[in-house]
Amino acid sequence: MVSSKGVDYAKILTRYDIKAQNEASPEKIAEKMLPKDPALKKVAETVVWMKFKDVGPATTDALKTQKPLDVINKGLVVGMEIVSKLYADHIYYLPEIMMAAKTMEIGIAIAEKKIEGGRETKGLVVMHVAEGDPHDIGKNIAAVMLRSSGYSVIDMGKDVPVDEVVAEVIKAKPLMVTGTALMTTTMTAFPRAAEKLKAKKVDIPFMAAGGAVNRDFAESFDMGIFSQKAPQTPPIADKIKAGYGWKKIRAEWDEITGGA
Amino acid sequence: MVSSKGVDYAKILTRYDIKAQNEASPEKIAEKMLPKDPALKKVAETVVWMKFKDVGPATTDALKTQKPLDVINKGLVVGMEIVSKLYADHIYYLPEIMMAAKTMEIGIAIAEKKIEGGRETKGLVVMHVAEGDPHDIGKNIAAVMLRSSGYSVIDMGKDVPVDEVVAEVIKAKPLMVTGTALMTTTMTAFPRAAEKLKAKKVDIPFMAAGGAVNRDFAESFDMGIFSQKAPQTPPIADKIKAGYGWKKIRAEWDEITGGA
Amino acid sequence: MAATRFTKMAYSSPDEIVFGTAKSPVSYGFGIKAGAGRVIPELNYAPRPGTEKDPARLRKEYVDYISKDALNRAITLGFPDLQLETEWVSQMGDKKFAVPVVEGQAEIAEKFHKDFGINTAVRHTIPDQREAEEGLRTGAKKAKGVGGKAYPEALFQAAEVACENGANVLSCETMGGKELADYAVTSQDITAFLYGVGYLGAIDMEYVWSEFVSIAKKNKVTPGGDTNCSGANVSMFMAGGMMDQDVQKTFSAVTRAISAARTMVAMECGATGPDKDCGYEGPIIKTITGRPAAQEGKNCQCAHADLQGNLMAQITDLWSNESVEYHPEFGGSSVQCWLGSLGYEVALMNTAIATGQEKTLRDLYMITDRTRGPEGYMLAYDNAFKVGEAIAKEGKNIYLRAKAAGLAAAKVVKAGNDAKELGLTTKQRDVLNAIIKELEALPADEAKFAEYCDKKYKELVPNYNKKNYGL
Amino acid sequence: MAATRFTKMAYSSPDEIVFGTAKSPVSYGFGIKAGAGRVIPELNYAPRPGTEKDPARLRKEYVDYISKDALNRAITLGFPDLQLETEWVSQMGDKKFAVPVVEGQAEIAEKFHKDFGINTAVRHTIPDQREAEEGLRTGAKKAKGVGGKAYPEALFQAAEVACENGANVLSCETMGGKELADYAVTSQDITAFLYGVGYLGAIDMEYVWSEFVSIAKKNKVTPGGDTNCSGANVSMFMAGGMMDQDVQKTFSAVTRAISAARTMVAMECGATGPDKDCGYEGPIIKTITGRPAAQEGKNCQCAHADLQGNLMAQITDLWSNESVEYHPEFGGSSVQCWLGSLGYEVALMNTAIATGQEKTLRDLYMITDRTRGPEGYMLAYDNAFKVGEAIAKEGKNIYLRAKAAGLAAAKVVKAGNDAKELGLTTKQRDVLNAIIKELEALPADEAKFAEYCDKKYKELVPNYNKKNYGL
Ligand SMILES: [Zn+2]
Ligand SMILES: [Zn+2]
Ligand SMILES: [Zn+2]
Repeated sequence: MVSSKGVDYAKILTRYDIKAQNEASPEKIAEKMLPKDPALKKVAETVVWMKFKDVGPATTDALKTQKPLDVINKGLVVGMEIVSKLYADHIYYLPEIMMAAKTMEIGIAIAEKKIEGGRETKGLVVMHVAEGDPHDIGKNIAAVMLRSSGYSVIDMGKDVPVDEVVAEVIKAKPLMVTGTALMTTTMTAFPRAAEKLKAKKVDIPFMAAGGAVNRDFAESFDMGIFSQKAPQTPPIADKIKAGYGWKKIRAEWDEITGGA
Repeated sequence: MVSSKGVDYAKILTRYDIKAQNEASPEKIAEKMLPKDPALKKVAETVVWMKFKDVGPATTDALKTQKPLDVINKGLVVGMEIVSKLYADHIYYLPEIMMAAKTMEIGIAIAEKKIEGGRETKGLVVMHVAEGDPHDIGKNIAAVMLRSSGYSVIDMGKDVPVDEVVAEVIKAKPLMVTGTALMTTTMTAFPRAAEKLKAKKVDIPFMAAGGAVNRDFAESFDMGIFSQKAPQTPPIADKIKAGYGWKKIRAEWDEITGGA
Repeated sequence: MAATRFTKMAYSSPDEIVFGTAKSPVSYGFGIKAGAGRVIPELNYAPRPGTEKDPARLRKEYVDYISKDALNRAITLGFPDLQLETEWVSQMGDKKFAVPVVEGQAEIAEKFHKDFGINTAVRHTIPDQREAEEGLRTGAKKAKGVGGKAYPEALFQAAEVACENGANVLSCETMGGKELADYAVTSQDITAFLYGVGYLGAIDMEYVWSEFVSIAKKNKVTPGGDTNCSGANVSMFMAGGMMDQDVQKTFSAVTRAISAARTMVAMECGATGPDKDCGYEGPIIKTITGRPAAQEGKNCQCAHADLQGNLMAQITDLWSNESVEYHPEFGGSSVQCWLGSLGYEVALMNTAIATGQEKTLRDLYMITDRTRGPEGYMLAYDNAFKVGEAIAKEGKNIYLRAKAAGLAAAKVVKAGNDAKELGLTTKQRDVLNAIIKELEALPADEAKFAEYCDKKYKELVPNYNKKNYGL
Repeated sequence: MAATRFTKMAYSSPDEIVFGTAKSPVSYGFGIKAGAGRVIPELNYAPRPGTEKDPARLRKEYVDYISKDALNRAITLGFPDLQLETEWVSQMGDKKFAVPVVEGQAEIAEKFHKDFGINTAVRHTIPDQREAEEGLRTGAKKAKGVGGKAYPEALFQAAEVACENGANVLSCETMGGKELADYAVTSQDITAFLYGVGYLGAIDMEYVWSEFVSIAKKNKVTPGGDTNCSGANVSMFMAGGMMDQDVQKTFSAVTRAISAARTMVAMECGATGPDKDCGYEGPIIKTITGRPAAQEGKNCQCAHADLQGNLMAQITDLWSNESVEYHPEFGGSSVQCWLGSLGYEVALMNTAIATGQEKTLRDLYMITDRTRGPEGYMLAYDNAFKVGEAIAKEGKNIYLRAKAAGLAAAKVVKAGNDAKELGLTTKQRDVLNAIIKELEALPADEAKFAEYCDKKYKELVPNYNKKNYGL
């Protein structure tokens, strides 16, 4: 075997991951962001530390002193915001996001029951994977991230025919619809769906995403907007919620997704 | 040095050029195609063997017994057709094409003088290289090939502004206009020129060619057609002469250029 | 047909294994000899969106554009061999789309072979469109699309269409275990991966590949192999490059080793190789099976970037670009440009073989990426050999061998880190230690393991149903 | 400033020369050290058509898309060095377009260096938009476009704009002699090429590069080098691959050798290297000058395919993709994908250096393409060394050294064919013999040669005018 004794590997290829690793403690970052109220703090902590089993009791406890909406927004959601910060700082990774979101949802379900007429979410998103395409992991992650950011999601699953997507959107009237495709030959379903929606006078952003889709394609049909990775989806949804149409999302795409 | 003794290079990379070389003698191929009439045969031979100095006397001589148009079409042009056949068979190469064409043109100039009102060519082509682009070798070769095929050419040179191209086309009323570009950032002049021509109700094929240009781009604007290499230009011109518009050229492009 | 398990290594030492030569070479197509002393470029491509709308247009895209461009460029550059791989678009589940493509590619591959003497072949890779929620086995619930046919039947029918109309090699990217793999990767749950990919995936592979091998043999087509693209590659891609890492790279290295125990089942059912390019578990499998490996790396940047681009060439027999969409470039069409890259790398490897320097070049490839990340480190041929040995030792039991693969990989990575050869971030090391602990705590008994997992993941994993695996 | 002629070889034997190390290394930019023991990837790119319409959009394309994508991918893949090369689009002749691009690239190159420690630099290659018919020297006829400025003045002004606003390396693809080169290549006239490129081109290089070097030095910018892209590359491309060959490959091999005697004039005027990637004459020049060479080959398939893709890596110090248009691919943007290819090849070379195997890898590169065609054969480092010696021996006289280069190349090729090492078609050999005869018959005296050529080509070559060369 060719000897690699004494080779300085960093001069060949650099381990930037090790050079740049963030050894900051999650506790310290969380500390600064946690709510002051002890009951709400406890709720938020169950989310940050992903304690499925503790979130129920903590939520029930907090509901004794706090309004249900505050338990959600000042407790559970704040916990999730800390998780997002840890994720952005490369201290937490995807599995933590998934588990924290699950924890938060348990708490929200409990608190919501105490709200008359149920909680209002930021808005509704309809999601699907293109017909003929069996890969849905990206869509599933984006769905979790949307839910964690306060949106409700109708998840139509994978391999969904165009007509079913159109029918669901007309029925549910979401803020936006998303389609994911791993293959360039299945993603052509998106402009067809958009066309049909247009014919029905629906004019909402149609987010195209997934391995095969690039920004050029996503913006090649009316209503189409692009998302490159799951964490970009909530900030885009926020802009739509704030009144942006698909043209404005396109125009400001770099800025909107710059941090995500 | 690593020893290459005994290496069978053909198993690494194959010399298909040597395997496929055509050792057929040009004389034999020419023999079958040369005209029977001795005077015309001599004229054609000066072209096939690229004899600049002999073509004048041979043409003058043939004009004594043959009509000028026959000297051109049954002598000089037949010579050039043989050259094209040798080129297609990889027996002749570009330099022979260039020299034979020059030889033919000397002969044509002499014979043409004997035709009342001058010779009618197959048609006129306006050629140019895009503004900002200094490379014109491809255009020059295509021009020679068009002339050898019986077309007349207005060669506007290189680095030609859009407005000059438009003005020339309106004035000269050619069968088609060609533009060559080596850079993708200069080729954008072609759709601009086509647009302006369209506004002036000119609707002829606008051939886009050169290193930067691909078929997608050439067919991305109205009037645009593609040529990948110089020898494809005459067969495309022949179709335009036969009445094809740019849409039909596009539709049958593979077939038209298949042999070129 | 039952699977014949591999329980011994094909090679007696890692140093024996090198690119271009496999213990059991395979001949097929128009003069192609895989693993017989020369590496072969394998080009993969995707048609432009829109061309899948009608059969004639799709045929034109695959045959008149993609295949012809590629073969012409192979002649221009002097390549002695070219294998094409068509990964079917979903529309080709319909015969009307598939037959003209398969026939057309066979014709043009033969024509170039006759006209120039270049060796050619076409691999057809059938899409596995089965979905856990619709049923993975024949007789399952009828599925949407694909002419109203149930997916499992459609899968085998597609293989027949390929084999009857001119395929030279038959491959597939089977999806068995994917519902668990997706859960495992997003939740960093190594047991779920072991159960889904290592165990259920292996069972599903046997179900699919017994049938595939018999279809291929009936039609005198070479049954190539499979890949755990839907599991270990998802894990690898999500572990990302140097900075972007949704999944920890130590986790992804272990999933790769587990996937080897699954992917090799194709060969246990009679597949002869070459296996699929995107199976990065290939180096492990070659140590055990001795069958030709198709791999991808530095010249598949058109499709993705990972951290072992050079290393993957170390023991490859076919060298692939993974996939590129057909479109124009300055240097010709995209397939021509990437074929140029592939073919030049292959020529370098073949020069090394011809001059007796193949082991030096192999080592240079390997050393380049050896210490860049856990997955490359584990796949370095000496380490891959260790993982192979762990699998072969428990070869008879699909659960134990997959677990052994995962543990061996984790320990190889840990040892590399302990020896300061392989750097790890704190997080990568924490996750690695947790994996070792978790795998070591699993039951030694297959039935107990299956029972434990069934109970656990029934609750957690949508669409998981053990009936899909005949359990 | 007069040129200082090279009359001796920088290396005493061909075996001394290898990739990654040059006799005279050069440092510049943010930590880049060219020729100092490590090969560096150099990425070149073209903006999408339409983005040249306004300065802000063009800046965005070059900086926010192309440069940022490339630097991000370099981090993802762990590359320790990245050089960017911007070959100016013609619009950048206008300061409004050029300044934001040059400034923006300098900023982002510095930012990544600071944030991650990656070594970075940007080479700016100024377009030579002079045209023979408009005049090549200052004070010539006013030209169209470029703000109404005369071309020669605009050329120097563009160099100033680059150097004043953040370029790290200044380069150019000068066009001197092009009118004769075009004629020579289409007419297979080797004397025309020798006169146009070897003689007049060298005179023009001295004119341009004296000025370029002083502009660069004034601004503390590294004067890189030039290439005979407009001559020898046109010849090489028209000689094509294996089948497509408008120009004979033996002709193109000789033009390449002649071009070396021209391109090296940049260094005689004070350019330090690295020279330009597309100068395939680089191996010859490195033997004489010992300056770092930028080269391209197997990983520039995005731009073109030639027959020496591996061989060109043999002695390279920077490894380039030549050019790729920015657009999306499955694996990221096109610049990211081709950078991945480049960087992996560079990593392989650097592994070879680090393990003491660099000469073995160099030889494998070289042997791979050695016998595939006359140009590769002549550029193989041992043969390139012979051509270098022929040039150095006549180094003082630009005519005699260019002729010597051509003759040496022709004789090297002939000897290879005689020894049955290098196959030639009958036509290739006929053309080669005719070239040797023609070159040998030329006068030994510079003045006589110049007079003979002036008379002959005045008649034959459109736009030829000796006043353009100060004659
Ligand atoms: Zn795959
Ligand atoms: Zn591309
Ligand atoms: Zn160049």
